[in-house]
Amino acid sequence: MAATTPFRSATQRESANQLGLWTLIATEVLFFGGLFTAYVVYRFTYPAAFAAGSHRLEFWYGTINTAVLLTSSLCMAVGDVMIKHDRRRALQLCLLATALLGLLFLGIKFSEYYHMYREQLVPGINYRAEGPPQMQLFILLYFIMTGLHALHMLIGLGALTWLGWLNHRGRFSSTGHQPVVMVGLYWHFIDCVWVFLYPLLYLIPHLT
Amino acid sequence: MTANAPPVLRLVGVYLALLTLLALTATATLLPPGAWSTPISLGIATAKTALIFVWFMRLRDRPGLVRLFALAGFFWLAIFIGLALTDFLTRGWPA
Amino acid sequence: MTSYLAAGSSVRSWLCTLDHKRIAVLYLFTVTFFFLIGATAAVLMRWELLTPAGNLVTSDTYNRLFTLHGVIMVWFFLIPVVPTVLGNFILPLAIGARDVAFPRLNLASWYIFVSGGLLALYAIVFGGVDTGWTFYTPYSSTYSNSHVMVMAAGIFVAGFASIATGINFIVTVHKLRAPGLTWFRLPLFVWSIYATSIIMVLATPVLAITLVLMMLERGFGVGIFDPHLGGDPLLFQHLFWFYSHPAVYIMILPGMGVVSELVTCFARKRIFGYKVMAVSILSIAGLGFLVWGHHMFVSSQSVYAGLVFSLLSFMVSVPSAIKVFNWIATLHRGSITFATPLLYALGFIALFTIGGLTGVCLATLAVDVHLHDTYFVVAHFHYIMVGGMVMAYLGGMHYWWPKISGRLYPERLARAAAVIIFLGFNLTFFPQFILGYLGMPRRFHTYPQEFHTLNVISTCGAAVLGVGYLLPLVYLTWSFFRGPRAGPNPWNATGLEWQTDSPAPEHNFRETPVVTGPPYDYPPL
Amino acid sequence: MMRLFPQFATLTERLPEASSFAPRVDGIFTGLLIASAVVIVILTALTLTFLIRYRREAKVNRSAVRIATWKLETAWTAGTTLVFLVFFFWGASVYLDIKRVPAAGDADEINVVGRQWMWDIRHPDGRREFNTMHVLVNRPVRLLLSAEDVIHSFFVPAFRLKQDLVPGKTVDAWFKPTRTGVYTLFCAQYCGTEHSAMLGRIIVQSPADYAAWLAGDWKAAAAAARNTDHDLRSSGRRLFQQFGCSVCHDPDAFVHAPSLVGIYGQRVRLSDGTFVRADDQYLHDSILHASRQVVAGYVPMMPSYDGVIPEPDVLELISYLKSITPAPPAAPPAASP
Repeated sequence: MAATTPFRSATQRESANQLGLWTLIATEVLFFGGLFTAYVVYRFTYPAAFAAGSHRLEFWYGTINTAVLLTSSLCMAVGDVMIKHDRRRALQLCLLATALLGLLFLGIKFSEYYHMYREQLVPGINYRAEGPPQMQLFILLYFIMTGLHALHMLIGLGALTWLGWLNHRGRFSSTGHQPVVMVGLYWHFIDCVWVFLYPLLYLIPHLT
Repeated sequence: MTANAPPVLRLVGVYLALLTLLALTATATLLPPGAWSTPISLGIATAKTALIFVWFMRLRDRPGLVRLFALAGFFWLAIFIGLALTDFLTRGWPA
Repeated sequence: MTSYLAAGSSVRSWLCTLDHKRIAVLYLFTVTFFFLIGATAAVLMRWELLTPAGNLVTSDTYNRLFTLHGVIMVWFFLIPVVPTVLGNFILPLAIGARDVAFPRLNLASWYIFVSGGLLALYAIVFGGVDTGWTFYTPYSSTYSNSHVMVMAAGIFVAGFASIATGINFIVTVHKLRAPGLTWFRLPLFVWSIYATSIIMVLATPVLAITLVLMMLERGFGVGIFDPHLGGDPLLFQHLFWFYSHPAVYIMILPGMGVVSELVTCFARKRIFGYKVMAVSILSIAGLGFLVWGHHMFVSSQSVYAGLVFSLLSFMVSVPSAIKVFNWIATLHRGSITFATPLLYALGFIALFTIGGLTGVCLATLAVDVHLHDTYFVVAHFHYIMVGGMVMAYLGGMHYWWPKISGRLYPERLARAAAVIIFLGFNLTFFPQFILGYLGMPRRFHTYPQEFHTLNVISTCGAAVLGVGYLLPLVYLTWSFFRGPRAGPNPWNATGLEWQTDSPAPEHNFRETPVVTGPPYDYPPL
Repeated sequence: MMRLFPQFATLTERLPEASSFAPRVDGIFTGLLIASAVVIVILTALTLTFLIRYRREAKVNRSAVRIATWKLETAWTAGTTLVFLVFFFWGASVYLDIKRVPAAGDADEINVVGRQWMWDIRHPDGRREFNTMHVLVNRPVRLLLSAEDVIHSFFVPAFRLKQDLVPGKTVDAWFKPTRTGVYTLFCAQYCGTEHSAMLGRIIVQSPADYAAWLAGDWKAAAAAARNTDHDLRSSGRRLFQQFGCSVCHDPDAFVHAPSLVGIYGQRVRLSDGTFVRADDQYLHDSILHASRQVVAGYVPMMPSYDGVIPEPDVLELISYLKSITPAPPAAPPAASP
């Protein structure tokens, strides 16, 4: 029953955690990868319908959201540096900023969803768009990919809250802040997913 | 690994580079669309991801093994997409 | 030192344990339970197929039976069985570690697995699923009137257990090897578990997303595989097999690792071509990702994709063939005792060879056009999965039983069981090769008269096989309570796990062992 | 070969080689079997020799052999790879021929539609067959395969031919029958409840027989079949089963479809909340375009039978539906949920 550590040293534990999290990221790449594969296949098959679908999306929603997410990543990275210098308060501020920007991202995302609902563009609920039938495949992929991304953001926000609580209780120091590094890696990775979703969904050129 | 934390200023620099890339890819949509539009926007996305991986996720300071694992997922995804396309891109070719 | 079994006897001490050995035992009970469910379905199916007409159960029931059999056996028995039972128990011992890298994650994976299993059981009890374990759309997403959602959710959840186990083992092998235990000193079992974990981590997420897409399509009545929107049901198949073909290697690679241990131990010899064996394990894992399209030669996939996937499928057979040659070469100039584990290992080699050779038939394009989706395929993958993996699992279970239970099993009975299983297996599945060649499609509730005789033989074989499987269940249980004490190393085997007590102590080793030599370093004869 | 393996000989007798590529597929398969047999014999002989010779009790030389392991490993890796490559090319060349469908002019074209759980076969001249396909011997046939609901697979073992039918696309395939006779057509891709009953026959005829069939036998046969039923109702009952209606609509069927017992004349509530009377027109439309008026509480899953069930047959079906009323003391009709 006694929870004994399998590790022989703290360094060993740290590098094991790192490796574990990077393995998780590889898993996540393949998790989103299934969707990216579906996207690539259909985009090659129905280029015109995808371009038409892309033009139904609001360019500025996507662009602003990219900027928001990049900024939140910066805050997270700075927070990581702060705790390495034992600055807990600064870390707390960074975590707060990261989380608020994450929330802002989700807010923009959901207002975009609502906008599409008003435009009758939600498959399975009120899809009534003019255009080629395959355009609905694009819109479906849009909802599934961004929805899954938003779900990961929610998990990330939960993790940030947990970090904030731990930090509040003074659990982190320059020598012990593994959770900050772990959550940071996860948060940056979700950012990267969005970095690819942005051009794939919003920036399809209209070729004639 | 706690020893060499990167200066905050460098992170801000990376952030500005990321924003520049974003501005670049957003402005590119104003240009007349062409066959190169998508490769360019995906190239920029790759560059952004590389910046995030190397600086924000500090892949630079990690041992080779971790770098290998970081790339493994993308490598496998490339295999997946590539081999799936051997089917979808060659449909309808004569036998 | 207290053994891990004596470290506590309360329910809590088991259900909240962080000890990899106890978690292995929890998994042992769970997968055995699922095996019995899957086997019951198989018995009912073979019973139904005793006559050409469908007179035992209705078509709908039969379709639910083979789906149940497939889903349970693949995801709740074959995939977890060796990694989570033998892997969990032996891996840390074999690398001289105190536990796996993330003990809490290990326990969590068992709970996740059980949750997935409960969902699957719910789907079965409340009406079953009739899609086949492959869940092909649009049948699963639109036309099936059964509990597809719950079952798919169960598999989805169980997938996370697989991923958790995979991450845990990868990190364990990288970070927790004993001092001196370099990569090329690792036992091949460790190599095989490592390679398996890589597949689990990189393939399982694709299954997860595929099931999500299918469930969304079913739930909202609109989805990306829907032909009415221009969606392509073949895309589902690509996504599904990108996981499910590598999953075949999740099911066989650990078996290969186990057999390498058994052959060396009972031939008292180093394995022939150790490095080649290790490298071929890795290359099977890698190449295994490149061949999924061979499940789609007649699906209307492009001819060129067919050519590419056929060629790659032949290539993945090469390292498998090399392994067989090396096992046999290991016997040369050995000192062979015909202990039960070796009998299982020999059975594995024979059945795996037949399974592999018939796999080559199926990789051959024109022949696959005829054989695809017939009983030939059914026989082929049972030779690999049951003839291969289950034989290896039973062999490994006997081999490490002293380490798990501290006891010996009745040797004569165990040998008899191994022989009965081998004969029963062949009697069951060999006729199915012929049935398949004659054109009997799989998943058939009723069949034309001409296939009758061979089906009767197959069902008789299944009865023998069933008896064979019950025997170890009975005598191993007996041995756990009454068997003679084993001692730390009853087989005089090499390997770190044999350098500690039986049953293994709570913290594995008194002090961290130091490794100085290659694996399988049996003294010269 | 046959003398060596008498069992195998009877197998080829049981599965005739009835298409142009059947002997070629069998050729590769035989090659694979011989190669496999050689491998198995060698491996078994080696294993048994080692097992007996080096058993523990035996007093033999066990000193390690001084050989370069890598030479052996390279040898058998290269050998295996070479043999595999031979079979890859052999299999691929025949596969390409199976996939190289002759041009429209060089073959008879037949449309095949797979539907749960029947084969709907249409010849270009309007002839229509269910679960039976008449073809001329030694004349290539080009199949245009499509599926209406789920994936099916067109599998004729005697032709060594199999091709999936995928909803949403038309796939082509071909064969050239080389022997007259009747051959079983299976559905090889699992397609639901009656998958194993989705059988058909390919009837390969000599030119004379085929001409006779073409000249009118098929009409006469169809008429004869119809005339054996003396009234519309009983032939309607037969059609009810032939078209697979009974699979879903029988009261004890598992599929969740409205029971049709006593349906005629009832008021039926539709899923959009309106009511209609189940008159002849309603029944007619519901058979042909089921999804237009869905009964409340049911999923629109019935396929469209428009162009599938000929008009006279629809009328017979309606007569049958009118005739089925609940048994006298029966429960109230289940038709309107």
